[in-house]
Amino acid sequence: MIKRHNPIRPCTGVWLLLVLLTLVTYGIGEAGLGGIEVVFLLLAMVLIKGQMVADFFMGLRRVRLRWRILLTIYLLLVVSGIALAYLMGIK
Amino acid sequence: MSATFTKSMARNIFYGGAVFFFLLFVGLTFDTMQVLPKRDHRENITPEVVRGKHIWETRDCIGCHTLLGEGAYFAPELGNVYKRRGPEFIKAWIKAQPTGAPGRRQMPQFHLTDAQLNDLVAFLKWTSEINTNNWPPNIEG
Amino acid sequence: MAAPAVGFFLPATQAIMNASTLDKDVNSAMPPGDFAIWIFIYAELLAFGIFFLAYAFTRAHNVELFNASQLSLNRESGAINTLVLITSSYFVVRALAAIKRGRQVFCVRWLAAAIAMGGLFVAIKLAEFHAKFSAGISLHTNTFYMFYLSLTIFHFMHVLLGMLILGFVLFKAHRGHYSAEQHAGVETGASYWHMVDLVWIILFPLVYVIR
Amino acid sequence: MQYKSQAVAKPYFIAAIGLFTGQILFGLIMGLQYVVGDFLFPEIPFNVARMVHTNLLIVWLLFGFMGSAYYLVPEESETELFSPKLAQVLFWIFLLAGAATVLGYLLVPYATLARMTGNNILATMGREFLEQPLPTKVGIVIVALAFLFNITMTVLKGRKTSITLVLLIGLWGLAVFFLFSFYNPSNLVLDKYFWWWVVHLWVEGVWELILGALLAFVLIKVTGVDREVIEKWLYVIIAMSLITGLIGTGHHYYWIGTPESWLWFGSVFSALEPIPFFMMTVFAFNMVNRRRREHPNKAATLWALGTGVMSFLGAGVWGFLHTLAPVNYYTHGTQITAAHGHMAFYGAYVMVVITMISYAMPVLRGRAANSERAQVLEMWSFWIMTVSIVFITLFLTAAGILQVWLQRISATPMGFMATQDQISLFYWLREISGVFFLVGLVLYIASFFIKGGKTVSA
Repeated sequence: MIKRHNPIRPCTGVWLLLVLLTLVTYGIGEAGLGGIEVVFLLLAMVLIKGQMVADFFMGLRRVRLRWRILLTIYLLLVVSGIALAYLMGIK
Repeated sequence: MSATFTKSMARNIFYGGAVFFFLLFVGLTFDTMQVLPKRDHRENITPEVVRGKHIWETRDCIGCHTLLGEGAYFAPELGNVYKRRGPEFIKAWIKAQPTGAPGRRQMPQFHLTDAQLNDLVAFLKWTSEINTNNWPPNIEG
Repeated sequence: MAAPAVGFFLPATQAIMNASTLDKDVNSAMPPGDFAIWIFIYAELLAFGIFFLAYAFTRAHNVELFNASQLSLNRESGAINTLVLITSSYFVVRALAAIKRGRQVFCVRWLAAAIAMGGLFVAIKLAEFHAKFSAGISLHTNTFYMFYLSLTIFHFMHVLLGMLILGFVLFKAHRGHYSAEQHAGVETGASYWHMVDLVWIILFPLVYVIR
Repeated sequence: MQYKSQAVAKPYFIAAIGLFTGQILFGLIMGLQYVVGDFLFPEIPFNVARMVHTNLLIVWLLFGFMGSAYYLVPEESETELFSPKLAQVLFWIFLLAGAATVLGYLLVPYATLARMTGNNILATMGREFLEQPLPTKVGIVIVALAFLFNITMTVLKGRKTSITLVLLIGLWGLAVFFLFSFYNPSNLVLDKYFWWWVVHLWVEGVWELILGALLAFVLIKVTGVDREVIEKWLYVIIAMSLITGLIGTGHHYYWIGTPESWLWFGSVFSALEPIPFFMMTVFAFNMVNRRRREHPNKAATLWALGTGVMSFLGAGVWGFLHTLAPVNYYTHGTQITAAHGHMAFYGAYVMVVITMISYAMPVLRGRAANSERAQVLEMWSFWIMTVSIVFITLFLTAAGILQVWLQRISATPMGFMATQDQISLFYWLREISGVFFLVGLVLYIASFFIKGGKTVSA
């Protein structure tokens, strides 16, 4: 294996990213923000966080594509379903 | 990289999953038992209603009718028959059976006394007042 | 909020991008751990997914009710619990990394830390439930609380099950059943725990934040 | 036959097929009563015919399960049955009790039967599928416990395999959940709530374990695929069955007075119930495709594959059709339910018992497989019965859709009987399909008596 030079382990980086995104999510909640743009941002963060957990924590980035993509499809379906439902609720 | 799929893990998941979901089911049952009194109005279960249910059972009414949608699908739904027909019609109808109309479905004659008919009606009345989440969709059952 | 974000974000992204090119033992493998757990994981995710969508679409028909009831939720405890679970997941990753390098003692310690975080989650969650139940809120208060309580209790039970599994893995690690070569059991438990984390990552914004 | 004591299974299988025939005959009577209302009235009213039809089904499936267990367990445990004598005695007790019960239904008015059999001491009768008099119910428990004792002791003294373990859990669960049939509170809602603990936790719970174990056993025998592989999938499939099916009970708790939250629990989890059945189909085909030997008993293989497909269609697809609460609101208690019930019972439980009989009976009669002519006839009977049940299901579904439309959705809803008149054509078509089913069954029975051709020795 190539000798690593990055300052932090990849999993630590992911962890920091997840913490950050969670704080942003919380901040949005505290600010009482709503509306399409905010919800889409929140859902985008869910997508990123979910994929990070799948790839780096669950270790799916190193497995056959079909098992990895299954979770990606799952996240996409759930998130887009939630988005669709949100849009329906606006009317 | 371990690409395993072992029988013992499958077995553990079977045991774990079964116990987990059975406990969940028991928990939900417990919760249901807490709120049922508000929905079944058990304070209205009089001795007449109790006797009426016994008559309902010992005549095997469920063998042709449905009650709250469960039973046989040969004869009308009776969960809401009290609201659909009223007490007098029900009693008169039971007394008049069988119709003997050729080729039509027949209901047996059960030789119920007036007191028994009243009990049965009391049971059907209590049943019609259960909170069934608005089922059936209309009065026809 | 933006300034510290960049400070975190850059090294983190860099690390991630480097990482994906680092590992060369790639792309032909099955998911880590016993595949049986993965069938279970996919099935559980499916159940949660359907429940999430049911929530979202029911909300669409009762926006006012959901928005009003959501205000009564304790967002702090939800957010803290998210951090707790993420961190716990991270500890499990470290435990797995430790055993892969043959460091059994570290593996045990990281696992213990992960379980402790799970315990913290449970404690916070119990406090949250206690507050709700003492306020007279139950599954039958309204549709929002039905979903809120079902989803969180269902997830809560998964946390307990996950802790049980991790505890079992810890026990075996402590007994020296795992090594740098042989650690499928750790991977199996870890995968399940990450699933529990993943579900909460969707649940928190959906139920506590989105409005 | 590897173990002498396996022979006790034979009378069980014969009784099962005999009672199956009775079930179908009464089914035809009921089917005709749907369109010629006064047929056989007042001699055999519809409710009596229905009791006989459904109770015979339960009893013959139990005969089938017990026979299968007596055949399977010694072979899996690699030891003789703990007590073949007990098995023989239980056979006669169960058969006589079953026959007496059916005669009771047919000869005595139900209210009189209830009085005669002590229903006033402990009222348990008059609930769908649990119509049996108290002595019969007690008898079922005693026979079941004695049977379980026999089987469990056999397993304990011999080799323990995953298949016997799963079978035992299923059979013990069957006995335990039957105990809820003795609980009959005067509160109808409670009564119904725990009635489902017998009915649902049987057919969508523990019976699926029995189904899985029997199917796995036959697949090991006819395909020669590694036991490890088959048992592994067995565990995964039954795990899925219970994970989805336990909370899935909720799909019966929509409209019987239970709280609204069940609309959600029931819908979400029962929507997943097709998964284990789908896995079972894939599993059966996979194993047969990966077979390591060409077993001479082609008919048994066909039944095994049929079980996979038909249980998925009947229990999985037809169950899913009306399991979601918003759909079930309109379809609950209509012919749609009847359609699902017929195909699910045939596809899952009837077929798995016949699979077992088809595999074991030739062995019990001293050959690995029947002659080719007999097998060809058996396979004809497979197709005729299966296609007939598909048509019965389709016609009942059509009847159900029309019924829902006229009686429940239409702006001017029709009454129940007026609706029934409108859909009588479908009932006629169902009855004709039923006659074809009987023809299939007769051919099936005939296949046991076909001699000649070359037989493969055991």
